[in-house]
Amino acid sequence: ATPANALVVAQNIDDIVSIDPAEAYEFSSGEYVTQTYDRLVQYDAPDVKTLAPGLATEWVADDAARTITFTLRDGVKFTSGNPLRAEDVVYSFKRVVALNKAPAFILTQLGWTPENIDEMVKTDGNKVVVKYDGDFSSAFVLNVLAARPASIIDAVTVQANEANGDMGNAWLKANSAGTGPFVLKTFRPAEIINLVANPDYFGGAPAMKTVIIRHVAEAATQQLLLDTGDVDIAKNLTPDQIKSLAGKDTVKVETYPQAAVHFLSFNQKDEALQPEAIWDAARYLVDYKGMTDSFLKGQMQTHQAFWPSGFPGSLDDTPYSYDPAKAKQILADAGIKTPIKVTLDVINSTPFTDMAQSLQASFAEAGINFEIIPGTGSQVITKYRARTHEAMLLYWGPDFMDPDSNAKAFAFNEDNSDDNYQSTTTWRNGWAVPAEMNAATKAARAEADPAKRNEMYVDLQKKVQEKSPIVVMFQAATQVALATNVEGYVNGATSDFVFYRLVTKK
Amino acid sequence: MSMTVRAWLIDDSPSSRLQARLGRAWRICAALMRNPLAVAGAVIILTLVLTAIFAPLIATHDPLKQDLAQRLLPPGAMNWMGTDELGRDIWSRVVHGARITLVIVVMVAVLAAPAGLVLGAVAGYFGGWTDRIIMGVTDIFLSLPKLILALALVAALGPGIENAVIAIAITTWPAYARIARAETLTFKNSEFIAAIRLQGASAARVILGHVLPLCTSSMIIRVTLDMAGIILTAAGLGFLGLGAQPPLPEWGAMIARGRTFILDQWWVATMPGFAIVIVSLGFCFLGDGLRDVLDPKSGGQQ
Amino acid sequence: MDGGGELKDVAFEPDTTAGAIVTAETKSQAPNRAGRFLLGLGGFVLTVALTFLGLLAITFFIGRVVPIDPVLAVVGDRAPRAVYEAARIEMGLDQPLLVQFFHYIGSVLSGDFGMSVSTGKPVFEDLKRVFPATLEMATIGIIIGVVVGVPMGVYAASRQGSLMDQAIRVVGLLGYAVPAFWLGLVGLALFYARLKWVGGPGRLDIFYDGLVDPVSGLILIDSLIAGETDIFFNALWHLALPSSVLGFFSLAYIARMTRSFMLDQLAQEYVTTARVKGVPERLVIWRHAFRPIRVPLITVIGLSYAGLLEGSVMIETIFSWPGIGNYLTTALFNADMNAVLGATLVVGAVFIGINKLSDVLYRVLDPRAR
Amino acid sequence: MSKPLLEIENLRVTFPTPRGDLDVVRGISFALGRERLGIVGESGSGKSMTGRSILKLIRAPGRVSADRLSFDGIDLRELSERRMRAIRGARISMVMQDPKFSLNPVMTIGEQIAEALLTHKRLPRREVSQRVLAMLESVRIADPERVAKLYPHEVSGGMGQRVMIAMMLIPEPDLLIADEPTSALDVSVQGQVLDIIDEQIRRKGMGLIFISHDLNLVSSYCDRILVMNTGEIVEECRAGELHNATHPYTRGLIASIPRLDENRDELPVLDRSAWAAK
Amino acid sequence: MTALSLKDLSISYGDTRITHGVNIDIAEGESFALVGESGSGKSTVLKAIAGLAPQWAGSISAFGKPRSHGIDGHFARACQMVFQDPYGSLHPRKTVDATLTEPLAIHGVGDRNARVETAMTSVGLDRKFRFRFPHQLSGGQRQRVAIARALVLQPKILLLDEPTSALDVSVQAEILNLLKRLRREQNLTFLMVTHNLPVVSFLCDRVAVMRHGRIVEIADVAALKKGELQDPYSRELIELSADHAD
Ligand SMILES: Nc1ncnc2c1ncn2[C@@H]1O[C@H](COP(=O)(O)OP(=O)(O)OP(=O)(O)O)[C@@H](O)[C@H]1O
Ligand SMILES: Nc1ncnc2c1ncn2[C@@H]1O[C@H](COP(=O)(O)OP(=O)(O)OP(=O)(O)O)[C@@H](O)[C@H]1O
Ligand SMILES: [Mg+2]
Ligand SMILES: [Mg+2]
Ligand code: NI
Repeated sequence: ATPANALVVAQNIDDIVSIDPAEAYEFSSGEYVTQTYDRLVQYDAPDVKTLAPGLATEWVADDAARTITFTLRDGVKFTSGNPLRAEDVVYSFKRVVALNKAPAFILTQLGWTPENIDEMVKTDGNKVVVKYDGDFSSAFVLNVLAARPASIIDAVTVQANEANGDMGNAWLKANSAGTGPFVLKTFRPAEIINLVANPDYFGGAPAMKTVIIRHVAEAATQQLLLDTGDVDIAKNLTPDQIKSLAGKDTVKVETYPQAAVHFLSFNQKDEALQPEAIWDAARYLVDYKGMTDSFLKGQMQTHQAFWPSGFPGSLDDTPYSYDPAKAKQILADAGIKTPIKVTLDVINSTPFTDMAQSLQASFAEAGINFEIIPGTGSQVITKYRARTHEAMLLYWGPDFMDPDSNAKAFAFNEDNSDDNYQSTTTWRNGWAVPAEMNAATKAARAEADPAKRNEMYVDLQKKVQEKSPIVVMFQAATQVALATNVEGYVNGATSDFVFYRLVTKK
Repeated sequence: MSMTVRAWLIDDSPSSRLQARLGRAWRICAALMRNPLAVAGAVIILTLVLTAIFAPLIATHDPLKQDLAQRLLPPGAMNWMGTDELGRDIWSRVVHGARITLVIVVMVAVLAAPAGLVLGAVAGYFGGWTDRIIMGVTDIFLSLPKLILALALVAALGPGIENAVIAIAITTWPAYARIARAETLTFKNSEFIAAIRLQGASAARVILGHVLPLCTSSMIIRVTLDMAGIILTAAGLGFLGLGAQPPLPEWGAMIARGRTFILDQWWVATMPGFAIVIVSLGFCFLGDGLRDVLDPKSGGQQ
Repeated sequence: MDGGGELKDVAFEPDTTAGAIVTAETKSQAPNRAGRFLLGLGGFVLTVALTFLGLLAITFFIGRVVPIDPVLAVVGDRAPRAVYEAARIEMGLDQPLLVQFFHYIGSVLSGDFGMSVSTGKPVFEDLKRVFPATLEMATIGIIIGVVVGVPMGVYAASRQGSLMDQAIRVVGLLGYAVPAFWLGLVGLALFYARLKWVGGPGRLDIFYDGLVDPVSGLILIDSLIAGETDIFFNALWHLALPSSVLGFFSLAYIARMTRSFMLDQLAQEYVTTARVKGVPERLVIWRHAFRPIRVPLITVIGLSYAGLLEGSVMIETIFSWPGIGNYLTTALFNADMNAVLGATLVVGAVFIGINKLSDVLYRVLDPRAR
Repeated sequence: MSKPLLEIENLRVTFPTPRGDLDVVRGISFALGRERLGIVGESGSGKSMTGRSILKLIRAPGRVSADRLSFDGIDLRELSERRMRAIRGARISMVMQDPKFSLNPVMTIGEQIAEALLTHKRLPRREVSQRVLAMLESVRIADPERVAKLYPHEVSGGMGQRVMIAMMLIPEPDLLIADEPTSALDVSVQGQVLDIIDEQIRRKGMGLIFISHDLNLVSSYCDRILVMNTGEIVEECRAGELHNATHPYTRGLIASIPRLDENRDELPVLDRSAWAAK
Repeated sequence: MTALSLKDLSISYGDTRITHGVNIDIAEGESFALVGESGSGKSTVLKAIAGLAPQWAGSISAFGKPRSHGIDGHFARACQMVFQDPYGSLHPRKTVDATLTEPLAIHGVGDRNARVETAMTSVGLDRKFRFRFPHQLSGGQRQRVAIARALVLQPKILLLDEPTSALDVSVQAEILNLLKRLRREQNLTFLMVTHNLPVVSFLCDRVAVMRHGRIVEIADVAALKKGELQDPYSRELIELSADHAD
């Protein structure tokens, strides 16, 4: 069993490449950044759905001047003991832009460049003035500044640990320099993250003196560790394992809907997949219920629009269900000769291979025969990026919690040419989005009235749902198994919203 | 009748090549039959072959037929080995999987063993630089992490059993080359090889016609013993999702998929596991038996 | 016959003084010896170096044909084009393959294995962390394999055909046939979760983590250096199961090879000679039959040790063991070529090292090879 | 001649083959006192098997049976393996046929000889090495100290044979079975080595079974000769009378030896049909 | 004419010189014996002639044609060798038939069946042995197969390396008779290595005595029979052999 003031978590963390907030771009590193850093504004525990003050206590937005002025919280100290200053904020943002690592685009979309960043972000005593440039509202900008790369770091400490002009990048891969509720004690890749509490945290000291995240790749091993009480939380159990935990009184299971949506898409660079009848038929060939009732149970729910349910602007209708007869009819009406052979690329781990096999069986009913090509994550993405796949089974999570993040991915593609590489689902599937849909996406982004904006997104989702080579099928949920005495664990819709600071043990 | 056939077979003075060959084969079989483990091994392999041939007749279900309502059922009257995560009948999948296993095993044996045999014999026979170069390459392949090599190849060629087979073959040939070389070195200077060289035989003729036949028995022994390893390597590739493509009922992939169920639905991983264990044991027993019978050190004299 | 010299059969003195006919090969010997030794040493170094070069080349080019984009691991999946291109150029991937290869060789020779893109750390540092973990597990594993396997094989051979022999063979063969991860999981469920006889996954109980400074990276040794016997025993407790599983697999191989070597030996005439002398059976077996097989046995053990040191992804995954097998696989999956090459070099060096070591032992132990 | 040292009646050695059991020694009987008995016969006639069966060293699947197999009054047939070990080496020992294969390749010559001595006697170290060296010297090995440190592959075939003889003589057995002990020795050394054996026979009253196919040698060295053919004793005679042997097999063997002053155009060969009919 | 002529033949293994300037001329149809101390290089001379010891200086020629170093197919048809050990010189996995057919196949000779049968008959091997494996043959029979193999290509010269020393007397007699007959019938030339002087006097015309890699004496066999050799070492050999045979 684990001590009363320590929390041990079993989790697969081998995805972590970097824990520098300017570079951290994986699920597990997102969780880490949340524990150790704060942003000016943030979605915070316990209410992860509302944007709340972080290191800034208040802010004034001037949409006309495209400026937001943040007032910093008083008396906040970094875990190094240095006080928080406006200069730290400026340095943090500048650093992200200058390093230009993977997540930098989240900030640079505000029109920031290494050249103009000194103009765009300025100090004003205890205040920080942030400018932006582009057709979007301040609501969008606040969401961007609540995202991971906008975390505020301790400029003094980081600069002291700079080597070869890396702005402390190497040092931050082994240390934390934030204001967050925890401080990094040890990080060994694919082995352990050891965090200790920050007693001076402005939101109150965490009850747990230590939080240890152990890398445990094997689900069965996680289950054994939880059974024996050597860990308090197991994060990667399968639905079937979760089911077997049902009767136990030492363990409880909690389910948290996630922002990621799972979809099946057809590459439009392949002529055979261009007929709309194939897109239409596909929507009737997914055994939504069969899968969510069995091997996806609890970890995915049927969801057929690109913005996840539970967030403003979502479209929760699920008009399609498994109906092979109808699909056959659609194909026949369009004069499409079956059977047709299509390759289906899929990541070779559960539950993706199971989903692929289920799709293979159900699509075969209408004469669409999938040949499954399993591959590692990077292999699949490499192929996807090169647009050489035929059908693809994959998922998409928003980069930050704004519907535009997904709208851009699913309903926007102005230039489908091969050399205009975009990471969007539309471009990668070679789908030249109709002009009016592109326009609608842009308009929604620029809309300042939240209610109207949400409506515009619902509308956009309906269109994509009806006619697109992308079949959104499920929205993910994460199921976490906890020892019954663990309380106060908060898990929001993305890994950025996992909080250990309120955890207590009875 | 049977007595006379037997007498014909074990005749000390066969009157034709055919009789001599059959006689030799018969002697080996007879010696094998006296070895209980070898008999057990042979029976298992025979069962595997028959199962592979008659799979559709033996299977009770369609191995690919999913039924999500019937998933993860324990072994019972309907599903002898239970059902898997997609509600497929495990017994039928194991039965059909015999075909894949057999293909893998045979293909590797056909690709890797002869390649290793010839390279090793050539290296050993010529010695000098030929030997140094061939064995250098062999050493390189031997010291490459095996699974990495296989993974890289599968990753490069794409998944699927054919490529898994090629990958496994490429990782196994160096071991055979080493054995063949060692054997060749022991024969190379023997007088019967000198005698055939004196007759003006070309190097190719000496190697193919005279050196290789002597290495084959140890090679056969080694290959049968390695079969278990080959099946397990294929399973290892399956474990990492790089073996046979789903939904093919490859045993290794089945175990790999079933391992998350091992604590609660033990049969999903264990049933194909049993199949692997039994077949591997079969090959091992046979190999062990062959060792006793074919080993040139003991067999030649009797 | 001249005299009573006992070397009758080989009484011929080689005549190598500058004779009437000097063939190309007939040279004076003294300076030649030292020369030949140097030549031999040079040849040895050269072959080892070439083997390494070949190892690197093959790994390097395999890595490049793998259809995984190494840039993705660095910049992630959503990075815009400019970021992607910048990273690609920074990684030197825009250069021709051969140039990339020579650059790599150059930096390896200067002791720099490069950065791993999947952990974001220098490969060398990663290897210092993961290799000792595997080394520790494999070493205990091979010790188990040898200590149990060799006597098993010897015993089976000395009772060839007996019930015990058959039983040992079957147990041994099971080691060939049972999938490692199956055994590992079942072992964990039984010995760790149910019976609590052994430590769970991982190298230590989590609260011992980081209490001793890594000196060698081997916790067993580091804890003794630090005088922390608690940690030493804890580490041993955690090693017990994974090492036994590995040990079982090497045991199977070692026992079978031992048995087979022993059977060959027991059929030798000199074993009969020993019996003629009335030597007790125990000595016949260990002194006369076993001694000559030490050499091939060492090769067998060396190779299976090297095999274990390669790291087993499956065992490491199941036991959450931060070893080189997992590191290598993860690196490969992310096309993290620096890491793959670095780890391959380590594994290759182990193989080559063990090979050469068993050559040396061979010379020491077998008078015929001196 | 006093009470015989070794008595054998109806000794039979059988090997199973695919075609049924094969008797390689077929019910031979003889008795041996403290004398030199030669066994001759062509290759494969069962000479070595006879020797080994006395020491009960026929390997499975071979089987030995006899109506009587007694050595110095002890019934060897019933003896446990443990008690048999006490007899082997100490009381009966055997020079093995092929020194190349019969010496342990990884033990030095000295160690192997010392082992023969130490197996049955506890002796101080110094004395052991002294005796080993003395023994080597007595089999005409010129530099015993050096040779004792050599490994078998470092000595010639002839030296190997002498080492073998030394090893078997050193425990001073009562009965020595020598299986082709001098075949690799050149004629002069051969004579000297045979003299050593002879000396022990005379001094200790040791019995000797001398196995060979060199008829000339046997007839000049032994007291009595058994001629074996296909597992049976076809003729027994005093050594000097070998030339008067009556059995056609023996006569055939003798006749087929070429002579230095050979003038025959063709050598007579064995006409096996002459006695095979028997 | 000379069938085989060795001039100033010096053979080495690596740095070790084994023979020193050996000179032998053997006339066609002659049977020539090479005797001498063990390890004096007798077998080595035969190996060099056959091409198995390629490191030599001097000259080797058959019927006036010098041979090159290494194995040479044309030379093989004129000159064949029979080894000492009948147990080691036959391929353990090949039947007699295969062993005898092989040389014919190598040289593309037709009518193999008949030739194999002829060869077997000429060495007195019954037809029933044709499909046996070596381990099913006795030592004498094996040596006959080895001789038959050397004869199928109908060479002019046979090199014999102690062809009977591994056999017991009765079998030795059979092989010696066979060799004598074959030589008569096919006008073969023999170069035979042996340590057995009685065998020399039975089969050979001339004898060379070797010691320490040199030929110390070449004499007629008649001289040997009379014990009239010159060299002291040769005389010692004769004495010991004589007192051996009662
Ligand atoms: N393991 C065995 N199985 C079957 N037959 C065997 C076995 N060992 C020996 N023999 C046979 O036993 C017979 C007698 O062999 P033995 O060694 O006694 O002959 P030998 O008279 O000593 O001959 P040599 O002079 O060649 O030494 C031979 O025919 C041999 O083939
Ligand atoms: N392959 C080899 N490498 C090195 N030295 C060799 C080799 N073969 C033979 N020798 C040496 O050459 C010398 C002559 O050997 P060879 O076999 O010709 O002797 P021999 O006269 O035939 O003796 P024997 O009567 O014992 O057969 C010996 O000293 C032997 O040690
Ligand atoms: Mg014998
Ligand atoms: Mg010789
Ligand atoms: Ni001499």
